[in-house]
Amino acid sequence: MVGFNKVVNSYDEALKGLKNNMTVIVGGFGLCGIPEGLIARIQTMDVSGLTCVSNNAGVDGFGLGLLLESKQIKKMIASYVGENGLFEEQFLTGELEVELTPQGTLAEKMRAGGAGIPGFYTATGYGTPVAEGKEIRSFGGKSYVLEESITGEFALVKAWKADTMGNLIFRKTAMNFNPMAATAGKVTVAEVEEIVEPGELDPNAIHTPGIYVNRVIKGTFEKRIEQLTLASA
Amino acid sequence: MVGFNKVVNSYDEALKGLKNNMTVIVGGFGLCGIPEGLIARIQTMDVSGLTCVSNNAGVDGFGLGLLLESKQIKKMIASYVGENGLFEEQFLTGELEVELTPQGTLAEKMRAGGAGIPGFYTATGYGTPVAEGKEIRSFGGKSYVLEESITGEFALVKAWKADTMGNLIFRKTAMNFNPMAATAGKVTVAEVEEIVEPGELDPNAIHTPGIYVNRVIKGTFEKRIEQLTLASA
Amino acid sequence: MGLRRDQLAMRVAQELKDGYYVNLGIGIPTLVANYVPDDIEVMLQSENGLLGMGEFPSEENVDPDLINAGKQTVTAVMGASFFSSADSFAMIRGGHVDLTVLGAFEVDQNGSIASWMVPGKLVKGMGGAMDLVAGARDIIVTMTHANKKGESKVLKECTLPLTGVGCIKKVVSDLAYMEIHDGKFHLFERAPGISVEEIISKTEGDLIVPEYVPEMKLGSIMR
Amino acid sequence: MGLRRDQLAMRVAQELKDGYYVNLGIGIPTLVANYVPDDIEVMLQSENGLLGMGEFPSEENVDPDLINAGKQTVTAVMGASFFSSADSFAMIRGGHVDLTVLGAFEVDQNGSIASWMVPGKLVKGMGGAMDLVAGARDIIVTMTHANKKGESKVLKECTLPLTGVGCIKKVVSDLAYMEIHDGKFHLFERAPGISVEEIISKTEGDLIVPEYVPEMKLGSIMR
Repeated sequence: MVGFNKVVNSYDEALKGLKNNMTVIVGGFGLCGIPEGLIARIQTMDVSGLTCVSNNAGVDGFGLGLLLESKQIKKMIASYVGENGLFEEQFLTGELEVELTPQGTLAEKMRAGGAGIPGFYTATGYGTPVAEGKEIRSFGGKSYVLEESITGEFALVKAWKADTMGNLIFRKTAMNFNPMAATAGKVTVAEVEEIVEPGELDPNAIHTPGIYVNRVIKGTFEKRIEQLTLASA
Repeated sequence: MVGFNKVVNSYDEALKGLKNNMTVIVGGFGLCGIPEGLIARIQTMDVSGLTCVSNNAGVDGFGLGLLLESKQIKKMIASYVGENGLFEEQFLTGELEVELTPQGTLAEKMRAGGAGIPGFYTATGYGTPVAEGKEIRSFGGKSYVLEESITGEFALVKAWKADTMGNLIFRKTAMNFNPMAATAGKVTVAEVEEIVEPGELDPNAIHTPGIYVNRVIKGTFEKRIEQLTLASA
Repeated sequence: MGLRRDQLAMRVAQELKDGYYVNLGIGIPTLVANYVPDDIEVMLQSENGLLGMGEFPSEENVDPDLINAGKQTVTAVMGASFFSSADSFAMIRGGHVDLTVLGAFEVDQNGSIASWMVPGKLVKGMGGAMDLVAGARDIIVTMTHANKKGESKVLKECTLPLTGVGCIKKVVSDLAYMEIHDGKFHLFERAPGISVEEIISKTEGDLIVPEYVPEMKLGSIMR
Repeated sequence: MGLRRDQLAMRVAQELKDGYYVNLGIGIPTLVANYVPDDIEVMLQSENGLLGMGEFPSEENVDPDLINAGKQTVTAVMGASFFSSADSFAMIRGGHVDLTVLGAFEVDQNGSIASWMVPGKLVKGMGGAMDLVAGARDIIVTMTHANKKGESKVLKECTLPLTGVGCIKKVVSDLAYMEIHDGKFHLFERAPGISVEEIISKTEGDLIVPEYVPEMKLGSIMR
């Protein structure tokens, strides 16, 4: 009887079943709250042609930047990819397909994917290139764009604490896209800073209930800072 | 300078601006997590023709049942109203208009209302009376119903703890519809068990950020139990 | 005599699997929690915002802030979580709940279900039933096979307003365990002491009957 | 000489009101936080999931888990809250943020804005800008009135791909404070030392100029 113990002890196990051409939803905003170890592990695996859904594409040599380096990503769905030189190059040469999506729409597409809502209307992007080819509909005299949900074969998220049943708590702005990503994966893997026993997390303060999480792995995190800004003394 | 102090000291102030024929979204599930004092106060006010959006309609003599008694409600949008004899009577005589809405659709309509999403698709209710007159659309070969969002001039919610800035934490299953209701009101009033100073609530565990809450009032709660069920000894 | 309420619950409980997240409707489905086999663990979801519903509380532990979807006072197990109704139905609608068990007035051979409204009688509302049937990965309906007049409730086509279309795959009635495939009911088990003939006579919908229909195994040996 | 960056921020800060929830974009808008008048309180929203953004941290207080939408390390004020990106944009899209301040390449007299893409140059992405302009209750654009060649960026119709349509109501440029009503720019204030003629000459869009155009009040006396 395995019950609800979701803990796995190796990245191999954590990423078992990840195959060529799959869609992988990855939590994080910039380098904040990204599943560092899971991403790094994919670089060592023989998988390619991935579609990655993530607000950003990491930076050169860190985060999803690693998988751009190894050319394992075929397509990026993201809202902002400006931090990445390699990305720029692959995008310009046409090696990388890119679907730029407004940040709020991207977040909502993931939420909708996890929530069984195949499409929703938003004013975001109306009258812009983002709305091209999409249905426009008027509600109360205002125009809205129909956006479709996103799901993935895998979702890789980073949490602060997990219990063995996969209940997750995120920390500060390292939460960002992780809760929605967790709901939108067919297999959701959470890389976390700490794993505790069931009952140790306050049931009133759990951000992601364990039902969304298939595997939990304890990671170690570099937590690289993109823009160190300090108060002037 | 008022700043972000949302605390009001009387129900008069809490409900200031509530007028005839307004739409009022009310949190709670059954009698659990309902803004008892706010509802009771409305009964003493000279307002009628209200449209109430709430999962349930209270019971005879408690919760929204009070406003059915005083005939201040013109229309109920709810998912289940079976606990209420008076409701039954007013519904049968045509005195009360009722729009029955599946529970999940109702919750999502409120969330959408608060989130600026005017409409979304759901499989819920497809092929049933709920879908009548609504657009049906196919995504991936499956049929979905277009549902529109709900907002109200007022939202009345019940929380466990608030800080003076209107940040809210709910308790256990008394959360239910309250977080969505809080986002969907033009004026949102939170009746709470305890008001604390800013900084006393863990910013990582706040259910409803203060931006959604216009007024906070400390209430006293009877917390009536609808179905007392005990473990057989 | 078909299955009693507790026996219906027992039979349904045999469909539970280790690690399942399960939503149990009001009535007989609620009883299923009493018959979870010892060798598996399941987590109960209550659509009012609780994953990890426990037993009814002792008198000292009654908490008005902790109820289930039937408005009954309950407890929460270790590892439970609370969330909003929107998050709860995101879970349900998004197909994350492995199994939903609920009652019905009628089911038909296309998997449609009517469970919330009898025209002419007062309508109490559908509650979460429409979301549950539209969203759950697997659904078991528990019901009586026929009404008190002996008229079948296992139909070619539901006559009452529907709760959901083409969503039901398994039916545990007081007379039989059936599955729905390709627009037909398939008889898999009969209740103890119930003849295949009785089941056939009380099933209006198309029923595929195999040569041998085993009797349900109930009681303490669960699988 | 038009307004410097800090003066643009000062002028924008005069539009803040007590109790406002404000989202400040990257660049000059971020500086607005330095000029909040002493007699009011505002809460800053950062779209990556923080309401109640504080100042940059001291070296000891740097926390990689606490950044703003520009990926800069920040702090959180008393009464702050953290939430997911979906919840953050629900807040933005739902019109709960009172004011958004952001930069632009171009604005036009219909209130449309282009701020994210220059065809032929690399596209870095729109980030949250499209959601912010579609959702905020009020929007102030800060920008230079003309480009380095002296060509107007205050246009009849934007030439670059849009960020949003008909959403901008207020523009603080280095030369002027303008509002957009009824498909026209309305000149309300000119930057210190800037003539009405210069503003007219650098405004391609229709500009309504009142008889008297006061000079902006900047510096320590804010209102």
